[in-house]
Formats: sequence, structure tokens, C-alpha cells
Amino acid sequence: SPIVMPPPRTEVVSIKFVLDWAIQGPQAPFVVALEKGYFAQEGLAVIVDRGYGSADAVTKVASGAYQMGYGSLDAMIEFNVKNPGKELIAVYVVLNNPPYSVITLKGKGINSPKDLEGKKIGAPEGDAPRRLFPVFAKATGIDPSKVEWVSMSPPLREPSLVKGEVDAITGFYFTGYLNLLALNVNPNDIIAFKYTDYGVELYGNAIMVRKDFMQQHPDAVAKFVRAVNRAFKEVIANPEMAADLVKQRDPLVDRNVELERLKLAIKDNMVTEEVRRNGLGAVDKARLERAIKSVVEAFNLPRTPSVDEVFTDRFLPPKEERTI
Amino acid sequence: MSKQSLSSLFVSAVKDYALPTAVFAGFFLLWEAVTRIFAIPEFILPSPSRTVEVMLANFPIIIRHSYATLEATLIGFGLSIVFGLLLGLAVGYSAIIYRAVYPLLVAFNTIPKVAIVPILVIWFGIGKVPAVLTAFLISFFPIVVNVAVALATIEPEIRDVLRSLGASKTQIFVKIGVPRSMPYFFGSLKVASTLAFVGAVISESVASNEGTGYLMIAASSRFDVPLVFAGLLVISFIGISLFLVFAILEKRLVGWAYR
Amino acid sequence: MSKQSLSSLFVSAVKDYALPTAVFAGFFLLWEAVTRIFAIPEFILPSPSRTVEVMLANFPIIIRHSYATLEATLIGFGLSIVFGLLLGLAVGYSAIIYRAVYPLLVAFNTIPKVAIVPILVIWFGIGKVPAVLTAFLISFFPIVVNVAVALATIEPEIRDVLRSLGASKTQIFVKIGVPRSMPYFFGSLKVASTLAFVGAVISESVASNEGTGYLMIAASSRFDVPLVFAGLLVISFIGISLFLVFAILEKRLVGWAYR
Amino acid sequence: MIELRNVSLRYVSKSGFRTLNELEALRNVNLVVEKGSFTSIVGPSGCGKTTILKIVSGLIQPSEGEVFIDGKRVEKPLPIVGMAFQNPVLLPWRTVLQNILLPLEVVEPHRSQLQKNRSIYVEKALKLLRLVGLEGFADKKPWELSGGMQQRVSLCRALIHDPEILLLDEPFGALDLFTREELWNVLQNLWLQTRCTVLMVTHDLREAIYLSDIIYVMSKRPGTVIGTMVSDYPRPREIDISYEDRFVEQMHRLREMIQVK
Amino acid sequence: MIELRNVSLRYVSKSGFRTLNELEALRNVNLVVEKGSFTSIVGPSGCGKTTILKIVSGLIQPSEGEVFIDGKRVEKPLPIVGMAFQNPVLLPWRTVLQNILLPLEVVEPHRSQLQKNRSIYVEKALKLLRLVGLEGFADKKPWELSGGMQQRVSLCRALIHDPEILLLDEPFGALDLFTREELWNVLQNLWLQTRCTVLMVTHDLREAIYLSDIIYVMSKRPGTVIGTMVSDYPRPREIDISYEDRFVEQMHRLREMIQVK
Ligand SMILES: Nc1ncnc2c1ncn2[C@@H]1O[C@H](COP(=O)(O)OP(=O)(O)OP(=O)(O)O)[C@@H](O)[C@H]1O
Ligand SMILES: Nc1ncnc2c1ncn2[C@@H]1O[C@H](COP(=O)(O)OP(=O)(O)OP(=O)(O)O)[C@@H](O)[C@H]1O
Ligand SMILES: [Mg+2]
Ligand SMILES: [Mg+2]
Repeated sequence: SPIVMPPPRTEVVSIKFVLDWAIQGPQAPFVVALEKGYFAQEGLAVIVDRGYGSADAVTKVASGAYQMGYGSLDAMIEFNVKNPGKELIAVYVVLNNPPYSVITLKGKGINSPKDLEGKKIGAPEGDAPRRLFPVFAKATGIDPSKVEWVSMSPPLREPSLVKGEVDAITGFYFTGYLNLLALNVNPNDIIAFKYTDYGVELYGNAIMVRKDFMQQHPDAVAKFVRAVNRAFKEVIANPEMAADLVKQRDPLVDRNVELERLKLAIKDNMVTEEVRRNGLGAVDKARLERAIKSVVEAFNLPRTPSVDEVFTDRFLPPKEERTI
Repeated sequence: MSKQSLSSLFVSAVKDYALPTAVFAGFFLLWEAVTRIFAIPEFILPSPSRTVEVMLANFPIIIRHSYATLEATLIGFGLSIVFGLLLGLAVGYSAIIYRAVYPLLVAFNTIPKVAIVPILVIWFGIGKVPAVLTAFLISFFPIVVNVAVALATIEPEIRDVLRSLGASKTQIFVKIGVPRSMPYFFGSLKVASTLAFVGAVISESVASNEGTGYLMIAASSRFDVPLVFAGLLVISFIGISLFLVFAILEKRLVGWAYR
Repeated sequence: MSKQSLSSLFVSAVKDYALPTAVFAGFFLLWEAVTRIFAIPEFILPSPSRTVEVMLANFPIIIRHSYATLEATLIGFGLSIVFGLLLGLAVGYSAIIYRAVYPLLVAFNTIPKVAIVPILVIWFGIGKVPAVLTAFLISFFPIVVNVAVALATIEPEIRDVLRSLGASKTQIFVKIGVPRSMPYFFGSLKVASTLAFVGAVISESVASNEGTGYLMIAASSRFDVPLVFAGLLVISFIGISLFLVFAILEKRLVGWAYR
Repeated sequence: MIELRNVSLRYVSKSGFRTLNELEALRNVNLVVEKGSFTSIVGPSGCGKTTILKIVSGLIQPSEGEVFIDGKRVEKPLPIVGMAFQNPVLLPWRTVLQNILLPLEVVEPHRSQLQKNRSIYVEKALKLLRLVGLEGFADKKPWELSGGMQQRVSLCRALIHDPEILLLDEPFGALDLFTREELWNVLQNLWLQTRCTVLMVTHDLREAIYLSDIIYVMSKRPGTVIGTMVSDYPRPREIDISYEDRFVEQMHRLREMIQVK
Repeated sequence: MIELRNVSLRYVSKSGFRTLNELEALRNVNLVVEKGSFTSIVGPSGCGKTTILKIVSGLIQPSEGEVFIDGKRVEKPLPIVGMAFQNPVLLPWRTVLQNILLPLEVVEPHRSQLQKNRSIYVEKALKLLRLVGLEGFADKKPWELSGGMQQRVSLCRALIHDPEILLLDEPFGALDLFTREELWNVLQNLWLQTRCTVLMVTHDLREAIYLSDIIYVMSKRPGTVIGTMVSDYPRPREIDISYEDRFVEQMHRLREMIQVK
């Protein structure tokens, strides 16, 4: 491992960083970087706060309340198009595949995506899988207008599904799956249609930064990414350790549940074929271009941003440091 | 108090209409100025002009959702008035009930109603019922408190007028308690009606397919903050309209207290 | 009223302590019974026994978060008292201010405070300040209303006692307005204090790294509903404690009104 | 018949469970008001006259002793009683007329008939108002009346439901001499028609002798009965008798009875 | 010196902007109260006596005409005035003593000295209480007093700040004869010491003649001055003079002045 050099005598840059959601297993890379002092070693004073959804995280970064944040690329693209002059840009993709999924239970009569037609799906209005459902529908050839949506806050989804209020829900797979387990649902009864399994080409969550901050403090951004990348590799190599640190950071969590969640995320969303090929954090430009198009279509956006507006690789550490 | 001249008539008219209008105008101007001077981005706090623009553009939708909210609010608020009045009478009348029930009420009201909405949703399904119930649950307490205080502080001299006739407790309620507590009852209605709106909106934002709460959540998840504020603006207008209804009722019913 | 015997003393003591305790016990028993009889799953409504169990297991954490909430609540509530009292005095004293400010206040209070928290966060950052401000913003209105009503309904006979001495408006406030409105002021404090808790918790649940609101959101996003209720229980207990403080103050300060 | 037997009353100031202090208002009061008679009580300010009326009306319970009305112990207020308090205590949210009608909304059998016979009752109230010289004030609010006018309204309210027992606490205290003398005769006539039992508190000795059959004289606090005087002028009495020597002499005697203490 | 010039007053009932009805309470009242004199007003109930006091105190403004105190037009209440209202109106959240001290908390120069000289003022209040026969009641709450006792407290409150002008509205109306006569002398002595200007409303003609220099007689509503009477007995006067023939004869004359209307 590299020898830790004494940090160069530059001013300490402080970065406030907002997560997409609560501190849980899949957020481990940031927790580990923080708890192990990797940010500090890079000469950064970093504060990590929990978030309330990608849209909220994007807004908070754009508003200046935070310098950097973690959220889904689709939310960022939508925000950028709608708020010219306040754009964010992604610098490191953590979830190479988005965890978007439709989840249902055995006995609801839904065995393939096609069966969703004429059924009730529960989800928050702003839920990414819900809003990107047209992309999924297109990929699976179902008619999205034949689905009835029921709006509800995130924690109400799984109970509503179990109680029969709705026939299916959308959400992050690792969240929905584990929540259903917590509700004593037999794992064998859970049916999930993961968007990526059906050829939906989207990217998941990424580290985002406000453009003006990026221009003023390119070094800080690079250091931040380097620290996260370092932690990320450790998380993948040793999820048990990561779960311990998450528990340490937030004593209220159930370590084993978060470990489970993290493992699911690593398997499905973090370490994909593409990641093994290109290394952590990077994107495939062609795929990203198609993803942007899908998002623009699904959200009915007036403009299609270019790949360079959405992601920049200039802060990625050298590929060998990102390879697993 | 005893003079009435043209000039005083004019002054009253100005007080009645011009001043509140001016205050509102001032408020909106200030808001507009703040957003411009500090160049506050639209996704944080849209300017009122932009908000009104968006409001007009989406008027039918906003009205439809506002109507749903108004309906839930009014039903919940109606329940509040009935139960708040009854409970207030009971608590204000009997020191025993006061001691028995009050702490429980306080405990219940310390709980954010957001935490209760999911339970209501699970029990009553998504839609109107949780909104109505939330509006009710959030708004009855101020009514209870004020009616209870008004009853408990009836001067014994007044109470004795009826007691000396052998009046029952219920009669003392009706003949003295109720009219005497009217000014505070109306005061509490002002608080309760605004809370009822809040309750309905909160519930809609947690689980509903319609209503201003739903609209706000939907709009904000699309980064359409001006639409959120347009919804808030309409709700506020409805709130003020309701307030004006009370104000008129109040003037007719409890003018005696404001001599 | 005039008799005092051992038996009546005993009755008072029972009223004072035994009854509320019994009511609370009954409430918890009912809750337990409902969850058992209807076999209500834990993720909807955990039984009190389970809630208490979870509460004890996580006691230090819950206490830490509750403390943060209490702190935010008390500061916000303190601001409410000060500003609510001042605004209430202004509104209750001058019909002009009443007409000018009241509709604006009503409009503002019709807006769910949740919608305002994000703006506060943008301006003041995440943490204690938005919680304090939300607690303040949500709780000052009931105080304003009640103080204003109490002032506006002062009997002219009483007011004349001071006016005839050439007392200034401020003096009439202090000598009559304030003491006379005390019972309703305390009533409004009961409403306001519970609302302040609600405000703090709501703000914490939207933007904070600590406090009961944070705890609840964190727990509920993990489906740890018993922990949510444990947090609510502790908040309720704190709410009741605060209420008891008022009750004692009230007894000392406004006993005259409850003769 | 109203009977007070060995009635004592102590007012107790309490704070929570503690007794702060006691004040003995009445000590061993014995007093009888014959059915259909007109009885007055006179005595120094603060001697417990109002307290006696409140005890008779059942508003407060004696600390010791007992009160009987027609042989039955008084344990709570009775609807057959009409009371005019020392302060008029009119309800500010009601007009003068509505204030006068109040007892009818509470006391049976009027209560159940009020709806049906409202116009008859209103007529009666207006007649009473006319009798006390307040024609045309029926629709005013109480605070639009002068002190003496309020007191007269309060008298009407005590009379409206034809009570069998009428308790009057200085009913003419705020009235000028002439209005007062007019009202004496109004009251006398009403009483001669109904022959209800009247117990009146007054400070005006002339009033006491002019209106009453018996006058009780009370001592300073703690109040107790220290003398009685009979006034046996034939009825209807006219104001002129109060200038007769015998009347004036009786006033002097009454005066001395009080002064002795 | 207090001067009312052609004072008229109409009470207006309003509902919103509309005038419901008007009531003419005073019509063309002319009245002079010499500095340092003791003046009384008598007249039938509802004739506007209380209204005159309220106009003099500046609590209400005349509809027509003007009021002057020492040559200055009265436009608002003045702190040199002490007023005892027809109803005692004591503040229920204050003890008797605190009620009496109230004017001192408002009126300069006492207000700024109250903190410093509190014990002196309390002493003064207690002395007044003793004078009106309420020793030992300083720490009671108003509602623990009888009607007459409350009225006496209200009198003390009007006196505590040594007002130059004292307005008394039936100050002894709720008192029995003896307490009343005692208080006449108390008031007379206080007045002889301070020589403040007193304007008193009363229904008791004996009281009016016994205490006053001049008595104004008012007509029925709309009230106006229909006569005056001078009472020139040397001071200090003693109760016995009220039994003298001349006094009794004066009472009869006053009585007739009122009765003529
Ligand atoms: N509610 C009360 N609490 C305590 N003490 C009281 C109460 N009411 C009256 N008292 C006391 O009892 C005594 C008698 O009062 P009461 O009102 O009966 O006198 P009264 O004879 O009617 O006097 P007045 O002629 O002045 O009206 C007084 O000393 C008074 O202080
Ligand atoms: N606030 C008011 N509003 C309307 N009318 C009033 C008001 N106060 C008094 N009046 C009317 O004015 C007239 C005079 O009232 P005022 O109180 O001056 O009489 P008064 O001479 O003091 O009578 P009393 O001897 O009965 O106290 C009365 O007819 C009364 O109805
Ligand atoms: Mg009395
Ligand atoms: Mg008067």
C-alpha cells in the first residue's frame, strides 16, 4: 500500500457532503472513508450528513448548502436541464447499476412484468424507479398507461404491499427486499423485477459536485474522490468491517441487516461486469449516452445534455487504483 | 366611542379593507425584493411573480387538488369543533375530568401527527379518510383548551345566577358556559382551522393521490418548486377565506365581548 | 366550598394523583389489549410492552436524542412566548394592527411548516437552528390569538379604572391586560408547547443528525417501528413534564381566576 | 316557611390542601320567615346578610346548623326561589329582555312552555319592565343601562317566574328616593297579589319598616340575630304613613337596636 | 375649578358603520365646581349623573359643549383625578392592599417613588383601610369581601394618590346607616385636610346636604340641571346637625325640587 505522505502545506478545504439517504450498508464507502480518517489524510475537513432522497440531495448541493453530494444520475440530469446555470456534475459513479426494481409477492398473480398491466403499484411520487418506469415498460414491452399508481411515503410501501393495499411496489431492491424480510415475509415469496435485468441501461448513484466548486477547488474534489475510492475498495474486500463501521457511526442500525444490504448492493449494483472491466467509478460513454436519452424521454425533458455535461473523468484516480 | 363623523367613517373603511390589502401587498413586495436582491434560486424560494405565473398556468390542476384538501380540512375541522367543544365542556366543567384527561391530551398532542398518519393509512386505506382524521386529530386540542379555560374561569357570581334557580350543570353550560366562552372559542377556531389545513396537507403528502399535499410532493420531486409555492399560496388564500367567515360570524355572535 | 373534612381531603388527593395515573394505566392496557386481540403487526402499531422493551434496550440513545429535541423545543418555545406575547399585545390592543396583521398570520399558519424547513436549512444549515426556528414558527400563533382575544375583551369598566388615572396604553397592558389574560395565556402555552415539540421533531426528521425526529426517521426507514414509538413515548413524557411545570406555575399565578 | 336553626358559617381560604385562614361570618343564627310573610334583615356592612340569603337559597351550605324550607332541609338550590343579587350580574351577551327571560329557560313548568307561549311570557316581561320604569329598554344590552337601571332589570329577573320564595339583596340600593318609593309600591302590589314569601336585605330602615311584617336586626361580624321588630301597618300601605309619628318613632327604635350592638 | 359648558351627550349604538339608535343622556348641562369645594349631584336613576362624572374625568367626550378643569379643556383623563366608580370594580388578581396601591403604580410622582418608599405608601394604605373600618382585610382577595366592604376599598383606591379632584359615584350606596355616617365624617376630615375639589353623585339627600357646599339637582333623562341648593353649615359638621330643624327643612326643599321635575 502506498506510503502516506505528509500532506502538502495547502489550506484545509472543508467539504460538506450530503448522502442520498440514511446511513446504511450501501453508504459504507463514505462512512469508511470518514471513520478511517482518509479524508483527513487528504487534508480535507469533511462533514457527512444523511439525506432525504436524491432530489433533495441534488437541491441541497445546488443551493450551496453542501459542496458535494451523493445521488442518482437521473435526478441530477433532470435538475441540470431545469435549472440552467446551477448545474452539477458527476465525478465518480458508485452504483454502476441502479438498484431500481418492481417488487411483488407470490400470490398477487404477477409473474412477469407484463402482468403488471391493470395492477396497482405503490410508490412515492418522486421515487426514481417509479418515474423511470416508462423506460422499464419500454424495455419489457408493457403499456405504462395501464398501470395504476398509488402515492405513499417510502416507509408505507412494504406494509401496503403485505396488507394488500397495492399489488406491487417500486423501490431500491436492497431496501425493499430487506424491509419485506423484516415484515416476516418468506424470502421465497418475494418476486423482484430488477430494471437492469431487463436491459434497462441506466446508471445509479454517483458523487456529484457543483460546477463552480469544482472549478475553484479541483484538488479538493480529486482528493475527496481518491479517499472514497480507497475506502470503496476496502468495503468491497471486507464488507464485515464496513458494516461494523456503519454500526459504529450510527448505533441504532442493525449491523447484520446492513451487512446483508451491503452485500446485495455489492453483488448487484457496485461490482458489475463493466466495473471489473473499467474499474470503479468510471462510466462507459456509449452506455451513458443511451442512459441520458432514456432519462430525457422518461422525464419529458426539453433538452438532451451531452455526456460531458453529466460526467467528467478528470478526477478519477488512475485506473490501477480503481481496479478490483 | 360616542362620536360618528364622516371622517371617522372613512377611517373605519380604511382600517377595514385598505390596511390588510396594503400589508399583503407589502409582504409580496418584500418577498419579491428579497428573491431578487439576494438572487435566490427558484428551486429554493421562487419569487411571488414567478409563483403566480405558475399558479395561473396550472390553475385547474391546483384548484382540483385544493378542493380535495379543502374538503378533507372542512370535514376534519367540523369533527374538531364538535368533539373539541364536547371534550372542552367536560374538562372545563369537572375538575376530575380535567385531571384525568388533560395529561393524556397533552401527551397525545406532543406527538407529531406525521407519525400517526401511517397507522391511519394502514387502517383506513389511502385516500380521504386519513386526511380527514389527521385534520381532526391535529386541530381539536386548541378548541378543548380554550373552551375548558373559559368554562373553568366563569365568575362564581354569574354562575350563581343560574345555580340559584336550581339549574342543572348542563343548563349552566348552555346558558353561561357556551356564550361566555364564545370569544375564546372563536379564537381557538382560528388556530384550529389553520392546523386542520396543515393536518390535511401532511396526510396527503404521506399517502394520497390527490390534494395539495400530494401536489406539493409531486412537484418538489420534479424540482418544480414554484408549483409547490403556488399550491401553498392557494391553500393560504383558502385559509384566509375561512378566517373571514369566522370573522363575520364572530362579529355577529360575540360583538358584546368586544365593546 | 366552605367545608373541609378528612374525607374531602382524601378525595382531593385521589383526584390529584390517583386518577390521572389510573387513566394512563387504562390507556396503556387498552393499547396492549387492542394490539393483542386484533393481532396488530408490530410494523403498524407495536404493543406498549414491546415499545417499553425497545425503549429500555436503547435508553441511552433515546435519551440523547430526546435531549436534543427538548433543547430545540425549549429554545423555540421561549422565542414563541416572547414574540407571541408581544404580537398578541399589539394585535389585541390595536384594532388597526389586528386588521393589518391577522390575515397574514392566518395565511402563514395555514402553510405546513414542513414546507418551510428546507428553506430554513438552506439558510441556516442542517442541525439545531432549523429545529429551533420550526418549533418557534409553529407554536407562536396560539399564543398570539389568545393574548389578543384576552386583551380585546377586557371589560370597559375595568379598563376605565386605569384610564381614569391617565394611564398610558402600555400601563393598561401591564396592569390589566397581562394579568387578566393569564389564564388564557397559560391555556395557549399548553397548546404552544405541544406544537413546539411537534415543530422540533418535524424539522429534525427532515434535516438533522440528531433529535427524536432523526431517530424516528432513521428507525422507520429501517422498519424499526417499536423504536419509533419508543421515541414518541419519551417525547410525550417530556411533554407532560413540561405541562406539569405550567400547571404548577398556573396554580400559583392565576389561582384567582379558578375560584 | 323558611327556618334557620343555629346556623353558623365560616369562610375558609384554601391553597391546595392547606387552610390559609378562616373567617367566621355567621354565628348561631336562628331566624324564621313565615310563609307568605315579608321579612327584612338589617345590619352593619359585612355582618353576613348576603351570606344568609345565599344559605337560604342553597348556594352555600352552613358550616353548622340547618336550613329548612317548608320543613324540608335545603341541600341544593331550589327552582321555587327567585333571587335578586346585591350586584345586578346581568349576562352581557343577552339583551335586557333576554336577561329577564332567563329563569323561564331553566325553571319548570315554564321551560317546557316557553317555546309555545313565548309571546305571553314576553308580554309579562315587558309589563314588569314597564312597572319598574324601563319601558323601551327591552332590546338594550345591559351595559347600556345606568347602575340603577341594571338593578331594576335584575329585580324583574327575580320576579319573572313567580317564585314562591323571593330573596332580595338590597334591591333598591342604587336608586334615588323617588324611584325607590315608586318601586316599594310596585313590589308591595305584586306581593299582595302573589303572597310569596319574601326575605329582603336592606340598609334603609324606612324601607324595612314600610315593606315588612318583621325586621330582623343583626350584630356585627360574626353576625347573629340581636333583635326583631314587628311592623303591623295595615296593607296596602302608602308612602304617607312613613311620615306618621309612630312610624318615625319606630325608625328611631330600630336605629337604636342596631346601634347598641 | 371644574366647568361644564353646554354639555350634551348622546350614546350611539353602532353595528359596523350603521348607527342603530341614539340615546340622549345629557342635554345642555352647565355646572361649575369651585376649586376646593365639595359639590354633589342628585337626580333620578338614569338621568346621566354617572355620565357627567365620566365626562369630567375625560373617559368620554361630550357630543357637544366643553369641559374645563382649571381653565384647560379636558381632552383625556388626567392623573390628578381620583375616581370611585358606582361599581367597586376591584381587580380580582390583586389583594385588597394591592388594589389600593394601584394608582400609585400609575400616577407620577408616586410611580417613581413607589419602589423606594414602598413601606410609607403601604402604611398610608393601611391607615386608609383602618379609617374605613377594614383593618385586617389588607391581604384578602376582593371576592372575599361583602358588597359594602368592596365599595369602601374602592373609596380608598380613589384617595390613595391624594388627587386634586375627587369624583365619587354613590360612594356609600351599599353601606348601612351607621357605617355610612362614620364614613361621612372620615371623608369630611380627609377633605378638610387636603381641600381637594370633590364632585359626588348620591341618592341620599341627607348625605348631600351634610357633606356638600353646593348641591345640583338634575332632571329626568335627558338630564339637565334644574336647580341648585347651598349648604352653608360651618365645618367640621357633626351628625347632630342633620336633626336640626333647618337641616330637615332643607331636605324637604331639596326633595320638592327633585319632585317638581
Ligand atoms: N366568598 C367569600 N370568601 C370569604 N369570605 C367571604 C366571602 N363572602 C363574604 N365573606 C366574608 O363574610 C362576611 C359577611 O359577608 P356578607 O357578604 O354576607 O356581608 P353583608 O352583610 O352582605 O355585607 P354588605 O352589607 O356589605 O353587603 C364578610 O366579612 C366577608 O368578608
Ligand atoms: N355605555 C352606554 N351606552 C349606551 N347608553 C348608555 C351607556 N351608559 C349609560 N347609558 C344611558 O345613559 C343614561 C344615563 O346613564 P347614567 O349611567 O349616566 O345614569 P345615572 O344618572 O348614573 O343613573 P343611576 O343613578 O341609575 O346610576 C341612561 O339612560 C343609560 O341608559
Ligand atoms: Mg351584602
Ligand atoms: Mg350612575
